[in-house]
Amino acid sequence: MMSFDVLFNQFLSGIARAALLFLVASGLSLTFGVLRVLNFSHGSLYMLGAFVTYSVWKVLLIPVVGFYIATILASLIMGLIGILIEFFLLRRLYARGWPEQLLATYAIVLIITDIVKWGWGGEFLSIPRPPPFKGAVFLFGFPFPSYNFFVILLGLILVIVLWWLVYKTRLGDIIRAAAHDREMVSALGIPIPWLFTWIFVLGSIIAGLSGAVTAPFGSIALGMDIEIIVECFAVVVIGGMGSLPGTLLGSFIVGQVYAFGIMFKPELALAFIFMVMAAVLIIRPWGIFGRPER
Amino acid sequence: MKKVSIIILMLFVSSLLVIPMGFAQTKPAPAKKPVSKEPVKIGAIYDFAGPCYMYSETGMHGLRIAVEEINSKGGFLGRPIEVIVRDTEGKVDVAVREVKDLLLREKVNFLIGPCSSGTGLAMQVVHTEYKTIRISAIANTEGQTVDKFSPYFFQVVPNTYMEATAATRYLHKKVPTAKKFCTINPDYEFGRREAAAFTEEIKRLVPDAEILYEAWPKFGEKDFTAFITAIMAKKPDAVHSSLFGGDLVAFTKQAAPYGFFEKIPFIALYDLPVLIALGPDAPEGTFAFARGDFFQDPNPKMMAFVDKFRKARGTYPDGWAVMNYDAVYLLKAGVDKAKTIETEAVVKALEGITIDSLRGTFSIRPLDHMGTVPCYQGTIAKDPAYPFKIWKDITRVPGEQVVRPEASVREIWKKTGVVR
Amino acid sequence: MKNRSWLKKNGWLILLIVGFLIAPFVISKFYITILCEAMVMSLFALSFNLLFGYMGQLSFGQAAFYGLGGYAVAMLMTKLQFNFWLSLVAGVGLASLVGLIVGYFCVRLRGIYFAVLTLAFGQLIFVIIFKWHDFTGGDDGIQGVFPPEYLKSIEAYYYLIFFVFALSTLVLWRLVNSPFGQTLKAMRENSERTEFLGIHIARYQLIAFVIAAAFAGLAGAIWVPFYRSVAPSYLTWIKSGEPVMAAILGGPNVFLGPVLGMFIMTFIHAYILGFTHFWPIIMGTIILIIIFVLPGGILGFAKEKLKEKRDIQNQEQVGRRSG
Amino acid sequence: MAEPILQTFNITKDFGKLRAVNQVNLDVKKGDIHAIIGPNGAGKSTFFNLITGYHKVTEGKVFYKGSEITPLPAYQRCQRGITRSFQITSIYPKLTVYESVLMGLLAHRRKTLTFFPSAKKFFKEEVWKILEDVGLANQANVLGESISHGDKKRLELAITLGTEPEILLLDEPTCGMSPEETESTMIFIRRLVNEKGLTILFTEHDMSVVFGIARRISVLHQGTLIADGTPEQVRNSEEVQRVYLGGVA
Repeated sequence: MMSFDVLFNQFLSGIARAALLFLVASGLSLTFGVLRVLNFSHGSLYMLGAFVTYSVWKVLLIPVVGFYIATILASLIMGLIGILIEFFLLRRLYARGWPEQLLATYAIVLIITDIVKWGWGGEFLSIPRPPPFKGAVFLFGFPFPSYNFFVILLGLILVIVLWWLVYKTRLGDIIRAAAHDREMVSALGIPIPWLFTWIFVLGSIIAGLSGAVTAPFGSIALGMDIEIIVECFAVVVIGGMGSLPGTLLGSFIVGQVYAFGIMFKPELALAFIFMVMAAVLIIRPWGIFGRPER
Repeated sequence: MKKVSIIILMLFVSSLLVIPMGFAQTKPAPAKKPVSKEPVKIGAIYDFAGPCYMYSETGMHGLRIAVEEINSKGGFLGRPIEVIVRDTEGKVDVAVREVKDLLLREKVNFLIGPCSSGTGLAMQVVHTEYKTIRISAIANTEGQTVDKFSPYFFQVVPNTYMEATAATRYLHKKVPTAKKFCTINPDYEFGRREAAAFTEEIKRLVPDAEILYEAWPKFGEKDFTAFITAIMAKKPDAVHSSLFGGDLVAFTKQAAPYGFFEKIPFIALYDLPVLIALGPDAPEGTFAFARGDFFQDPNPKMMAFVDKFRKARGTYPDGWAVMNYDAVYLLKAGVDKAKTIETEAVVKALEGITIDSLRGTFSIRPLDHMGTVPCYQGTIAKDPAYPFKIWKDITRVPGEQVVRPEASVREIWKKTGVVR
Repeated sequence: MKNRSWLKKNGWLILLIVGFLIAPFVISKFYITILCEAMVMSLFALSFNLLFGYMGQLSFGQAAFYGLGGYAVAMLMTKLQFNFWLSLVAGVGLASLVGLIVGYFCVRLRGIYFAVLTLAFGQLIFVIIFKWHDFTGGDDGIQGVFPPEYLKSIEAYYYLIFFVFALSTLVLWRLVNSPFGQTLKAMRENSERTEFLGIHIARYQLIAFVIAAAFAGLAGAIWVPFYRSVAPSYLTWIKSGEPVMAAILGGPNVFLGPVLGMFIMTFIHAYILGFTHFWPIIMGTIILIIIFVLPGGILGFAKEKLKEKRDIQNQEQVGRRSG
Repeated sequence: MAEPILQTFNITKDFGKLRAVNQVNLDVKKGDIHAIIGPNGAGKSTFFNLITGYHKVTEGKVFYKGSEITPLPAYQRCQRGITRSFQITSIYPKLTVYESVLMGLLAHRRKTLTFFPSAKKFFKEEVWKILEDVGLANQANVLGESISHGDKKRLELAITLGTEPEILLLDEPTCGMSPEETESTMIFIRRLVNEKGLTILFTEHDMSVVFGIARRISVLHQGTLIADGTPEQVRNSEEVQRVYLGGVA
């Protein structure tokens, strides 16, 4: 009954969702891999990034490139906030247990929620899709929104940049070493605190960027932080915490499970994601591409 | 070690006992004031969190304007109105607690609110137990008036049944040949009831109508792509939806590139905030329904309210503000008629009352306390007078035409055990 | 002699109990309501802390059991007109049963993985209840869950909650100080060492998990008839986060730490919502202040300070003797 | 000669391509003090881990008191009387010394599923006896993390004694101890064997300890057993001289 092109189209929308999830989750995975902090506030920076993008875009009102400038500015602002969070809060907590770190990031979630409520009045906002991604392209005669292509493209660029960063640079060597063995990096004479700051900033920039990219995609509203964060946990857990290919695979799985869940058993689409997440954790707690902790 | 823990616990216990007393003392002693000047308290309980935040916020503006107007003309029976606001955070347990706070501590005379159907249903049990009137101006599940009828509850927002029935008729009028339908509704109480009412009505209008696919995105969904492709794969003649707010904005933007709005007649809750947020992205020619944004009923009374609202807030009033304004005036009418604020008398007075509201006249049906408020439908269009798109081709369906027949209400009551 | 020292040692407890017993005559109905909420949430937090503070595992799905207890009571009482007391028992039973199934998978994991798996199961149970509209009422929840006539007044139900809370607290107190509690602490401190003393770690963790689920279920079961309704938001991970906050605020390593945390949170919450809806920012700030200023939580910090003080005194005494 | 309490038949352990323990056949006799020695990386700790069930064997069988225990998980082996200490001292940092020792007793005497009576009421005499035996009685109420390194080693020994083992596997019991502490530990171990009839299997780097108390010595080299016998026999073994003792003795 299901023709190929219908399934293919559903597959494509799954890919688009996966790209979006990857954008958000890659930052989460990066900070987790190195800092070992389950960062709830990642979703909040994503939401704040979207709101800031809107405001900057509104103030600039430059046609065509306005959105792109706003995106870059918002990402950098999130990076700055990341510095503040890492420097003033998290840094003082590395010596404590992870539950306290987790709670601290949750406190940031609560605070940012209210900042957004106070600053933007809780209205839902929207940015029109920027040119040249307003329309659709045709794949095998099926329309596919070109902005989704932009998101996928951006996701791919992010994959390549992160891959290059993690596997091809000295910083990457350190990141991987730190994810594996913190003492060793310390012994190599690399100042861990600064490494952590930069990783957290990078994660925050990615959060801001993904928030900015979501703005023209859907709507900007209160509550989007909570919506995204649990799904991102699912992605990161399935793929393996701290693993870049794992995050990629995790987003792909979650995106596809959701897309086809919607088509065949809509009322269980959400449940499927948590089932997959639980199954992976039971069979392989460290995730598909993750490494078991020593 | 024991000693300090004793001290801490003592402090703690004494704070438990002292704090409430402290609160009690900050309240002015009521006996000293002349009885007639003692304010009438209205408890406004809304969900200042997540997607409901905005509706609650704008609703409060409408409510406050009405209260100011009434207070400047002597209030309720010469007594000033005092509004006490509480936040449910969108959680049912907090909602119940805050309603108890309003009832037990603040001792409010009337309640208005909330936004979410879930918190509304949960608080209904409580204010009914304490015999206090509540008027809903935003939360509109039919459960409040029908399944779980309470004599202390009144509604001035078209309920899910009325709204969906009216919207279905409009959709049918516009695309009379449509036989195959899909629906997409937010997956919670409100969406389920809208979908059920749509199905019921379309089967009545088009006996061989067929529902091909029902999509249930979660409330607050950000990515509708998979739903859009799933719907389009079914090739329906028309799609009914009760998506609203940020969800509808996201859906609209994501559906547009697929040529969704050119290919498929679609109706959803395109109210003023959605149209403003969408701006140029609002799909012209797509059908819409709503509950009384200013442009849908430009009568003189409404336009006067628009002026007042714009002066105070700098924006145009949406239906949420309008309905909250009407809620306060409904209370005033009831109190004026009863000549007291005593609950049972006001309930009696409100039953069958007719008021002249911002949305024209409507009355309260004595049977289930449902206001026969109008439902509006239209087609999205540009209007040079406004910086956003509005509607053309507007129909105002009076509530009497779409409200659930009394026989049907009694039928449901038999099942749910309501005796009246 | 002996009696007096006993009184001195436990006087605060008696005072506390008397305080709770006379509360309905002293404070207003609304604050009795808040006390009820604080006690039920404290029981919920204690159940969580059995795992967190004593066993060293952070469960991020505890609200699922709390909610299941509540749902069992609500559904049995509204749909089948079940007896109130039997429904409470059934609520605890359902929570323990699901706890057994979920726990079976969770106890093999440690640390952050345990937290994330409990989160996944919690969300799964939440989604099922949320989506199973015809059976559970979906997002609507279930309203009109009334306790029997003699428990309908706030005061009567207050005494019921107080009784349940006090009894459960006593049971949990005995539990954490029993050989079983000792074993939990040993597993928290060093699970490898404990395993090599002949302890089957997974089995003990599972038992603790089920006990915690049962008490969480009891908290939910006793709570729902008081507020007359239940809804899926009782099961979300946000709700699961509340006992985490309470435990870390009050001190997870002190038995009554989570209780203190929950009382503070509940009362401040009820108080703050009276005049502003900017509650989250206040709660966020409180959390950060406690984490940074009072590491170990309020009671944990106090205990630590006292110990230091006592150590210094001891040293001084030793110094004097030797000098 | 006493019958063997513990026997291994061709036990082998591979970590990926690396063979850590290679076809080791070993008998430990009841009441013996048996040392396993060998250079770093010889597979001593892995061998211990195989016997106690910390790792699963790749191949081979382990027998305890005549019955096979190869498939049993660690906790069951312990319940049967095989208890171990770890090379890196493994104690309970936030439990007091008293509570730690109590834990061993509770575990062994199957009282850990007792839910209501206070744990303090159990086995008072036994705990104090063990504490006095190892010389930690004066620190009973101190937290495990706050005692000295040597005391921690002794505490771990005390914890394991709580399980009333029949065979005790000690992984470098005197590592990091002062000469006096080492001396008293050796005396204590000898006393355990003489008074309680315990069997001791231990690894050690300090050859003076090994030749001081061991009645039997087995030598592992690159995972393979190259010598097994009395201290005299091992000392005189040419093979051992060549690969291991050469530089030392």
